[in-house]
Amino acid sequence: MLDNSQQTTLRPSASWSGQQSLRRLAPVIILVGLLALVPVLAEGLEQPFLIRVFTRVVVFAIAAVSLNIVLGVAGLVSLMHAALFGLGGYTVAILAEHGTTELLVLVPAAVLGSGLAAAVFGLIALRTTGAYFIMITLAFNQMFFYFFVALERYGGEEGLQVFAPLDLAGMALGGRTTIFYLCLAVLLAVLVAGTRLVDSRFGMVIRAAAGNDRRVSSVGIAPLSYRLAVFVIAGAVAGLAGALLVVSQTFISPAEMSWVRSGDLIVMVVLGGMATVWGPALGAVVFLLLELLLSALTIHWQLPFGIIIILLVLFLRDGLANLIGALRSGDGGRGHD
Amino acid sequence: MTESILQVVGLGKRFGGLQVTRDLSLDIRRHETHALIGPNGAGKTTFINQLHGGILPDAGTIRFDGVEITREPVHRRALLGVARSFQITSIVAGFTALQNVALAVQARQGHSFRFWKRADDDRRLQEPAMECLRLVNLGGRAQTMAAHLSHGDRRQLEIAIALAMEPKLLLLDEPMAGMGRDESQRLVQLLKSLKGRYTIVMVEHDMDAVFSLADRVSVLVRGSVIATGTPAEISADPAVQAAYLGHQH
Amino acid sequence: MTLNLIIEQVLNGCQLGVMLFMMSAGLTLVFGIMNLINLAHGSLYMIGAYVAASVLAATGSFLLAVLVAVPAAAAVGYAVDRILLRHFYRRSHLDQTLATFGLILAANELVRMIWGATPLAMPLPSLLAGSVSLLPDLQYPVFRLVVLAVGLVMAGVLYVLVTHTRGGMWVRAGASDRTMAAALGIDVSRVFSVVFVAGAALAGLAGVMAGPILAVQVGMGEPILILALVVVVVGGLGSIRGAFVAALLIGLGDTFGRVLLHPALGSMAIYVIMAALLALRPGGLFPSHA
Amino acid sequence: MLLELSNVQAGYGAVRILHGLSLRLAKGEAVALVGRNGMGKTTTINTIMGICPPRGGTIAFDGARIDAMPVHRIARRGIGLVPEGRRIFPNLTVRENLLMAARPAPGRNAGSNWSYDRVLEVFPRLRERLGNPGNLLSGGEQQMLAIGRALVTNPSLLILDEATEGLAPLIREEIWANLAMLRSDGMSMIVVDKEIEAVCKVVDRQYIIEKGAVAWEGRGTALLEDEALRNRYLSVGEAAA
Repeated sequence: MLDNSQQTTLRPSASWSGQQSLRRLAPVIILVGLLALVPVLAEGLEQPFLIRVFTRVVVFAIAAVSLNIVLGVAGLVSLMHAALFGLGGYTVAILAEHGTTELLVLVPAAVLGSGLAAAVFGLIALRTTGAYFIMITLAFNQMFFYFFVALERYGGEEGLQVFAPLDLAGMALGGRTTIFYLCLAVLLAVLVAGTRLVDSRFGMVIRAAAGNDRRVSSVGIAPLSYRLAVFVIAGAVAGLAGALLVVSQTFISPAEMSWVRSGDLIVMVVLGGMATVWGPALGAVVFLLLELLLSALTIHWQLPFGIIIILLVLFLRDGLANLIGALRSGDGGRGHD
Repeated sequence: MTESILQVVGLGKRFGGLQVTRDLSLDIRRHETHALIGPNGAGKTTFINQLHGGILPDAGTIRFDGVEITREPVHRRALLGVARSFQITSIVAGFTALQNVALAVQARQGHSFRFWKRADDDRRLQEPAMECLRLVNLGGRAQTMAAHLSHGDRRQLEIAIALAMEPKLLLLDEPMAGMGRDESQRLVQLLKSLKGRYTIVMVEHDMDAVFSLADRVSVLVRGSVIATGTPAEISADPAVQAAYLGHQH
Repeated sequence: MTLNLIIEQVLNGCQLGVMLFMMSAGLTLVFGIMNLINLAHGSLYMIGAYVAASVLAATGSFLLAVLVAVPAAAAVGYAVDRILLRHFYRRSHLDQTLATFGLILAANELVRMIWGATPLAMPLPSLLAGSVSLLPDLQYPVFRLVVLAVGLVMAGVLYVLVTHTRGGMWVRAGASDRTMAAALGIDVSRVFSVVFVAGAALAGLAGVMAGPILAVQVGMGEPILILALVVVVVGGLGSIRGAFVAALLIGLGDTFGRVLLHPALGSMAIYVIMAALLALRPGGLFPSHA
Repeated sequence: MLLELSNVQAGYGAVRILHGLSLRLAKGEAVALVGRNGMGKTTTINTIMGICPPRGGTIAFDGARIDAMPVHRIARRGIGLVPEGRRIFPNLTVRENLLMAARPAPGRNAGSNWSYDRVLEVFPRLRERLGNPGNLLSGGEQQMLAIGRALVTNPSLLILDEATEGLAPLIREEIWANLAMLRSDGMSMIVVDKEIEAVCKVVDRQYIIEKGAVAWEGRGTALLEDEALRNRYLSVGEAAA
């Protein structure tokens, strides 16, 4: 009998099979551990801008991991994740504009706001399936985008700067290194919680419904309420990531919530691999560094970038995480069917 | 043995210009095994779908175990005790056999809004699920990915999932379809072992299976029941033979 | 709101509507037959506009610009379909979304490399540049009337093609049951190729028509693509009739939303229309797959 | 031989349905495929049409291998399909369902001349429903339309899968009369049907399909006369085995 736990990383829902907790968390610990070295390296190389770059990387990793709960685990291709992300950012920026500087207020407000928006629009979008769902979430994303473009009181198309210094539990938030570690701690928490979530009873239902909706309702579970719950949870975490973006770069503009950003997030997820919780975090790292590298080489970096995305879909559909897993188990690159 | 658990009265369903179910009435007795036979296109699968809730009828009523369920959605009927296997096997391909069954166990135990504890370590799920797998002789395949099971094993897995729902009524839509002779015989043995403990309504073309399992048989032709009776009565019924063999009258 | 203003806005709304119809006709048929989501449809619109602007600048002839730009968009569409998209007919919607997303990035950058980052102007020839007086106090630009007329003519031509020709019957048959159409001897993938190229030509034509009204710039395809997707969803995937009704509905909704409400809230109006409609009919107005 | 299947294997996904099925049909001949449901009759037809391409064995039609051809090319070589469940295009009118399929016969079969008008002469009921969309027809009307739609492709072989199933007795008789008329016209046919007596009157030979292979073949009235054979493979009742 073959050991099937390693064999079946072919489909999104296929690979979450029984491994021990610690083993499942090992890649998470390695990834977060390596990221934790960034400030040390940046100081050592006297390249402090790297901390800022990697703070952005970590923030997008959180957003990508949350999107993957919807995309990879629940099988829902949502193109409105950037809107929920940006909404969290705007919640922080707008409240700060009105004098609220306490993160313990700002961040929960952002989480709540994005979660609520996900609930309302998810309820409508989840009535549809397949291509309709993709197109509707794309349209909803643009609705939020235009709303903030038009909101001239808060910067309109130009975006909104946060001038007030922010506090955490009454104390002034430290420099960029502190903010980096704060974001990294949140990423770690999201990765651990995400891993637990996909293995829980709730995760079982979500994964089963992604693979076979009819089977789930036939055993007595209404998939819709579970899908809505997962959409809200992921939306709330996207709001959290958006809040951290504003905390770290003290600025938000509608560009962060355009549908292209939603597309970027999906590319990060697929690039990293939908089959693991940590893959999309790796995808975010590679995506943003690649963007940085290409844009340093040529102003026309979007051309090679677009081609890379197409090649990715054609040839590396199971993502980097699976490639790493396959190489490690000596399995070779398995194609998908 | 004669108490009825399912009463179908005057069921009708139209798709466009096609009447697929017409004034269909049928009583199913508690703990009987009742086979539905009839030519293709007679509306057997449509009827199973109407019992299961995937298709809602235009007319008529369905009462199950004292409750009217005519317009209840699929998951609500499942919780009332209606379980089914599909004509084309329907399992979660990316789950192990055990996980497929555990899903049904957890549905039975109430809501699944539990976000932290690992389901695979949950003995309240795993033990009853394992029990059902053993019942269908799949105990040794518990950790095999459902996608890698043979066709026959998958059909048995589907029955294990149904049993895990602790059903009062098992709807089996062509359980023997696509099976080799050995596999069919194994499945017949399995169903024999369940017979009498559950109420079973099965659509089946394999006459060997029908005649060795069914207590009663109903014949569907063009959306209505034209005869109901014991297997012996049915095979002696000239109207039934005509429906199958096309004797002219 | 005066009567004249209402008439003017109705004309504007219909004009946007027919443009949207030209965009969404290809999208909806391509989806209906091949189950293919093509986000890069907006890039064909952009290419139509850029080619037309170049030809117009070089020759001064608007007619020539149309005659070159439309086949150019069709040719690009054909090449993209044959080289890339055919690999995605049987892939998941996620793969299709991602690949055409990558295609948009590449197309935008290519256009920027060829024509530069600054928007191009498309000056109209004097014949089309002026206004006419429709009512005593109502002046309306000639070119907008031309766009409206072209859009209506295209809708009419498409309607006749789809409902009254054998080719149109093959398209509809292929959209509802591919296998059966093939079993009757119809080469469904060839029918699809023709539909795809025709859709690309229409998108290119819409781009040419939009050029003089909106700016010809990189990324101009995306806003119209998203409106066209709303049209497709509201109309029902695969339904030409649905696309026409929905395009007018969205065109008028958008135009009146902007006039009656704050412009920003106005551009949200169509999404509210979409949400309300889908809450009632999740399959759109005219679902083609029953 | 017009059609020859040799040792054909086929199935869907992991399920194997045909296990080495062989059959042949001469030009101008008609055969019936009979057998209980689920034994592979429809899969045989789908395999001939290329809808379910064979995984082994060969299929030759009119002198050429067709087992690797796409569906539409097989159809264009001169096979007309009346599929199980009829599969009328619901979004096309009756008229359009016929017109979309109409084409002249391929070279070798140039004698055939089924036109839109001739189909309406044979099925006058359809003439009354020309403007109706396909999904609003009754079962009998849909069946006639499905046959007409296959005929206007001017095939040299007509395949009918369960053409009388689910229809009222009078309509069935009408369909059988139509098929007899086509036979007298010399049309080659494969007919899948449950009405053994009726089908035997129309065809020259019969094949019994059992578990994905041919279990018996014979001609004329042999099948009708052999009750044991019918009981074993066809009837409602316990098999002798």
